[in-house]
Amino acid sequence: MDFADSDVDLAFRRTVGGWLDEALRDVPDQEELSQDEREHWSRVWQDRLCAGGWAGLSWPVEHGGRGLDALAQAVFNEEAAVRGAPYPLNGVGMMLAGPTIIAHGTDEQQARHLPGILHGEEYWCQGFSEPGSGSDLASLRTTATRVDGGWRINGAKIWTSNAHNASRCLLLARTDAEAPKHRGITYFLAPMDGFTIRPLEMINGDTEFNEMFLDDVFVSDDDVLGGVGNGWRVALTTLAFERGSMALNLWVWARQAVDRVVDLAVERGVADDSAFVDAVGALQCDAEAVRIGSMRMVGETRAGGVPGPETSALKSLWAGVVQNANRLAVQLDEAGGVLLDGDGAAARMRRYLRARAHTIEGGTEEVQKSILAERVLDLPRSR
Amino acid sequence: MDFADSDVDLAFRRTVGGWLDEALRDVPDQEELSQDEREHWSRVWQDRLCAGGWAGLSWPVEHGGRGLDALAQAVFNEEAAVRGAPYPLNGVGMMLAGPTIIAHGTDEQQARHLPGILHGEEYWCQGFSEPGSGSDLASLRTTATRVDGGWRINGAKIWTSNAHNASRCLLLARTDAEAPKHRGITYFLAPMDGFTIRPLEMINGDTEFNEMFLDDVFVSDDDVLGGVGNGWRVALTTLAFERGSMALNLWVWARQAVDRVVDLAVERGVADDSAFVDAVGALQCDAEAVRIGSMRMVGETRAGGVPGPETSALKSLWAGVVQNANRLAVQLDEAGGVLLDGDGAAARMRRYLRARAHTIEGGTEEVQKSILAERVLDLPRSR
Amino acid sequence: MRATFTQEQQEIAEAVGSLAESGKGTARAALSGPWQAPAGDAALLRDFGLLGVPEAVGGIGSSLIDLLVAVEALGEHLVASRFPAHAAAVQLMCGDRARSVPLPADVLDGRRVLTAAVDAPGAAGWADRVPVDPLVRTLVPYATQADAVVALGPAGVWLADPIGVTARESVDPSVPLSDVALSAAEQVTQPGAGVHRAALVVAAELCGVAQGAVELAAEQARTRRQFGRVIGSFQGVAFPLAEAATARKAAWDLTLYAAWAVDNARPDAEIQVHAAKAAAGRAAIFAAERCIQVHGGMGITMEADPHLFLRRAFVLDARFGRGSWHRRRVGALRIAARRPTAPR
Amino acid sequence: MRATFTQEQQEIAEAVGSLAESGKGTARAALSGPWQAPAGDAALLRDFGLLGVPEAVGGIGSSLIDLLVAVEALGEHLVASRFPAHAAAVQLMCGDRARSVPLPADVLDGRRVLTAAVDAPGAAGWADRVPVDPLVRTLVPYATQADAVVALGPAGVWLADPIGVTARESVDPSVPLSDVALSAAEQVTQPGAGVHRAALVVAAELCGVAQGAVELAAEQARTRRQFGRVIGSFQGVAFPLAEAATARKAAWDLTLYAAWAVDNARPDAEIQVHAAKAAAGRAAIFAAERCIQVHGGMGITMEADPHLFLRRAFVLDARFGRGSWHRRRVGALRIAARRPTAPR
Repeated sequence: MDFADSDVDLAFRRTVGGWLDEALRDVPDQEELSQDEREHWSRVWQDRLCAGGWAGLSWPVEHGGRGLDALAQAVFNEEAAVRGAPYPLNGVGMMLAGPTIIAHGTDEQQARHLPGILHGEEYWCQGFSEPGSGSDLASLRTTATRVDGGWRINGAKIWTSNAHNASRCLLLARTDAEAPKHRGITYFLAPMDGFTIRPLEMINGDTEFNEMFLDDVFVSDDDVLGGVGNGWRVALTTLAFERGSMALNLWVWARQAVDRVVDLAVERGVADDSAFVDAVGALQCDAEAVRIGSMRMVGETRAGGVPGPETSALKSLWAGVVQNANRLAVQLDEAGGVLLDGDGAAARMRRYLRARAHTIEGGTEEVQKSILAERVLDLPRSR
Repeated sequence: MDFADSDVDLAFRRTVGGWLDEALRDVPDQEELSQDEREHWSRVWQDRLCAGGWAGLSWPVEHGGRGLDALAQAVFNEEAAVRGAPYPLNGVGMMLAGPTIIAHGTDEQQARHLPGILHGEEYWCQGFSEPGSGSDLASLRTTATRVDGGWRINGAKIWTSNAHNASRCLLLARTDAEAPKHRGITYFLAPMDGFTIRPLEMINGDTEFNEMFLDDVFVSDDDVLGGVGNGWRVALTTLAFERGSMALNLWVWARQAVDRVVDLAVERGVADDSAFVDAVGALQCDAEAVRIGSMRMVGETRAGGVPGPETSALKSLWAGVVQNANRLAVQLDEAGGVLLDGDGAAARMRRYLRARAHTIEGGTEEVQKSILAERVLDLPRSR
Repeated sequence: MRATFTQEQQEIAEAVGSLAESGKGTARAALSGPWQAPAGDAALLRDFGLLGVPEAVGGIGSSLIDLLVAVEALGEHLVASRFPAHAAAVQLMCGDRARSVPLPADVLDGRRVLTAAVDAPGAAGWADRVPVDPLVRTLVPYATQADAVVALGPAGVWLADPIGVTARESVDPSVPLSDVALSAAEQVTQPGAGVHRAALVVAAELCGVAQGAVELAAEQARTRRQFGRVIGSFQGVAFPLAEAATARKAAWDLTLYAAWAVDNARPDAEIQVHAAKAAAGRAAIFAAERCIQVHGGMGITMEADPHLFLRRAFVLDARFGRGSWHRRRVGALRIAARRPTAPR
Repeated sequence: MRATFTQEQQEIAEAVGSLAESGKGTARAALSGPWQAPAGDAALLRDFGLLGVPEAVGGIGSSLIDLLVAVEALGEHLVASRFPAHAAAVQLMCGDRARSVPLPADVLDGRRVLTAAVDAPGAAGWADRVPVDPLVRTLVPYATQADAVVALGPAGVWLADPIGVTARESVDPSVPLSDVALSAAEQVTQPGAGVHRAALVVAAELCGVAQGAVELAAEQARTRRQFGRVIGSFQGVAFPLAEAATARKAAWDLTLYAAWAVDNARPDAEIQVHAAKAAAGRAAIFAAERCIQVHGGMGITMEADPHLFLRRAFVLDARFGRGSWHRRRVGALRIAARRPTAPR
């Protein structure tokens, strides 16, 4: 077991790091910005990635990519996160839509969409979750009804990032109401004309997600990806790309959360309180466990394995560190964190409130524990 | 709402306290004794209670008791616990068997058993739990088969305190295998001839409990209490008396656990560590909540109510305080608590290990939370 | 022992509960507009002003618990009334047992609305923690909607007209918070148990917030279905709610007992007040966090109500000394009491 | 990055696992009689003595992780072998990178069995915490079953014959503990990373104990029925076990990484070692407590095995500095690293 980068990896990291340092030179700390400003920088950042040739990092060369392995994208994202880079506005296009279309699309579909993604001209969003489906993604109820030359789609989607910037949607809909719930689903590369989009305000005031309402939206047969009724399997591919691309980000966010509360305590002169020192010790252990666990997961993947249920342990540890560190930071505030016009207080409260979602999004804490119970401990299904 | 004792209550407390102070004068601190020594003092203490006329405190006068209300026993036990009195060796007789026989017994049964309990001549134990039944008490499998003039009983019981000192057992057995599980049970006042008793060593080395094996044990019809098939209802009476008599003990044990860890920290000179101060603050809050909650429960009972599901919250808080305080005490020990020949170390480890049982005995932590979920929060049954 | 609610206390809870129902929704309304008095605001100030006021200062023998029962009901429904802040201010003035002058009539009948100015910037609000200078108090609720403030300083308590009020941005806009600047008091009265009495008003509101959050979470758990079952039937959902209910009950019991202890000048009153404030803040924040979790994705949106409980919980936990400070004080007092040199 | 176990490491785990299976039960046997060497004791000392020993001191290029993999497997089965104590002592001697004299051959081939004497009465065992006087060490495992001790003092490490051994009563009788008195060292070597290397041997055994406790608990949860269902199908039972498994994985990952960091003289090696020891102790104690809980009434009896894991967990958590001390050290180092004056 060796945690050191190979020479090749190290060279790649250096290349990436060098480019990032240069490209980020004029980009402000995203944590201090308003949501509009952050969105602005996300767009700028997306353009720079495309211009720099980083958009198709792990795509095969024949599709215009750099032909690196799947891990390269994770490393790039890690190095970007370490530097506090903006989130690219077409992350869904680059890291989910592109790879999924490469894996399951027809030549025609690939020709139609891949160049637009590479050149930052076609923005995507992901229409999987629904208001009623929650943790049980496959219970989705958006319907696609056969019509001449395509499908008429009705339903509602939720938790869609960037819907208002996207022109295309990775859309799951039920094409066969009679089939078992995982079988009757089809995956569409839907144009978003006719989608009604409503921003969803989060408890921290941000609107990073949207609701989307589909009333008789037409999608042509050409936009079925991977075959009618095969949508669940295609969706699993997308979800795997999603997890893969973020594989090395969780630990960065965990470390940043711990560092921020430590810095605040140092600044406030309360960092020597032994109860605080104990708390930092516990947070630091878990944050490092996320980092090391992520390296092991990547190592397994590279050795030809697939990420196992242990990734649920990392998700769970990560959510705990970030939630606890952010709560601690709010409570270190002079006025208990409740006066938002205090120095940095609004950002701390925003992060604390945002972190409440970490045990909900991307598989709830309850789902993670169920996965660990069933697949690591071999306990019977409890849901 | 008034938490002060009434004048009558206060007078009773003073009477009890005065007698206890006197009667305990030569009794050593039980925490420092071996199990044999503790059992010796339990026997001595039982004799003193009987001689002092405290055995039938809440029994009606016509049965030789003092005719006080059910609470009086709880107050007596509270005052005894505060002073660290031994546990009376025939607590089951005085506080469970007597009241249950008074509630459900025939004149003949009352005449046969009550005097012996009052005079400390007939010791009882409680044969409810079984090796397989666990939290699901009514799933008991000990069988009583009809034979001439009585019943032949076969099965095994577990968690029986004082079985080796008792001559009679409050015994539940299944008399009708066809009936629904709560209906086919009968309650016996069983003589213990023919019981095989095996002490059960606990993880702290004590043997406060026993297993009992019953092979073709004969119990006569005269020893059926409350009617054949009515055993579950009678057992609920016994369990209510058990809870009632201990109603004011939990908080005492919680406070003692907190005080002990505080005293140890003061002695060791580590009580000013802020992490320790925080921990004591949290423990103290919960320990006081148990005390106050117990007073409110008693208040409700006196006002004619029945203790509600909130008692599960008290049980849960109590177990948490005692477990956490005892763990903290062990870990304050110079050598991490693992060298048992250190000053007081063996007693601390014994208490820590004993406390692990607090989330298991008397209704597991999981059962308490289920009760709260179902009966306080009105959530559907989850087991 | 008559550790049960009196008939009168049950009636207070009911009456205030009804008013609270009508005032519900003000916490949400304040997210998108300025604070507006909820329906029951005037009635509360007018009709319940004598609750918890000792006879010596113009009361009619109502116990502190009477007042807390009313405040708890308001907290449960997140009513954005000035009444709890006013009541806390009144209690702050009630603490001096030597005081024999009744409180002003217009204060007691709610025509003159008060608020308490206790927390000093950088220090939890408590008499022995408030610095002599500067005369600035923070976290003062409804300062611009009140007629005067009752201030706490190291030397005592005084009724003041602030010489400056700076509105701050509160995480719960339905509890507008301000910094107020005071001129030096000309005359102060002994704080006595005033700060204890007032802190318990805040603790009681926190207990109500915890209760409301637990109820909302339970309602969601009873109705929302996932994987073909109501989610409340999963112990993974139900057990944390049972823990929240337990924490809330502990906090409420501590608060009620502390009020009794203060009213009866029991020697343990001080530590009980700290315990109540600490436990109530913890219970309310924990319950609100769990309420969000049970609501899943919707729980992290402005549209759903759980975050309203969280905002209120944070504001109240911060006032009159933060919960974490009170908890440490509980520990310190308990340890001090067990030191061999101290009388036991 | 090749953050996966090598073929060799997998083979070590397998081989030691087999030996461990045959040595199982010794933890229980010691409850009722004196410690006896388990079946694999001699084979372990003889055949695995070169694991983790750097080439400079007589090794064959085996990494510290190789050794930890072996020790973890022993912990999982609670094997009461002297091997982990011997290996920790050897590692204590391996720390000085300047050292070029190989360790004695009879030590490396297990003919001469060592144990480490590190913890001083009243102080967690760590070079900068060990007082100069008196020359007494505590919590020394297998002192009477070993041929010599490797001692750690403020000035360095030395191989010693104790001038006095006082057997203590261990909460886990299968790990006999003693106090040993030492004469002043005539010659010491620099401790270097020795104490780091040795502490990780203890951390690895703790990770094994955590793993064994989780496995035993899961087995019980898979088979025991209550209310007509296997109890593992209740989330109230399953979720805490998932937490225990998570804590154990975190501890093991930290331990493996710390070993790599020490072997490669990485700048973060120190904090990683503290993190590993802290997390491993916490995981083992937590897992053993949960294992008891899942076993219900039987879990609190001597007859069932869960308490054996708890005993071992406590002994190992106490050695080489208690877990709570290591956790605080992690916090202090992290805070120090973020102070503006410190290089980041």
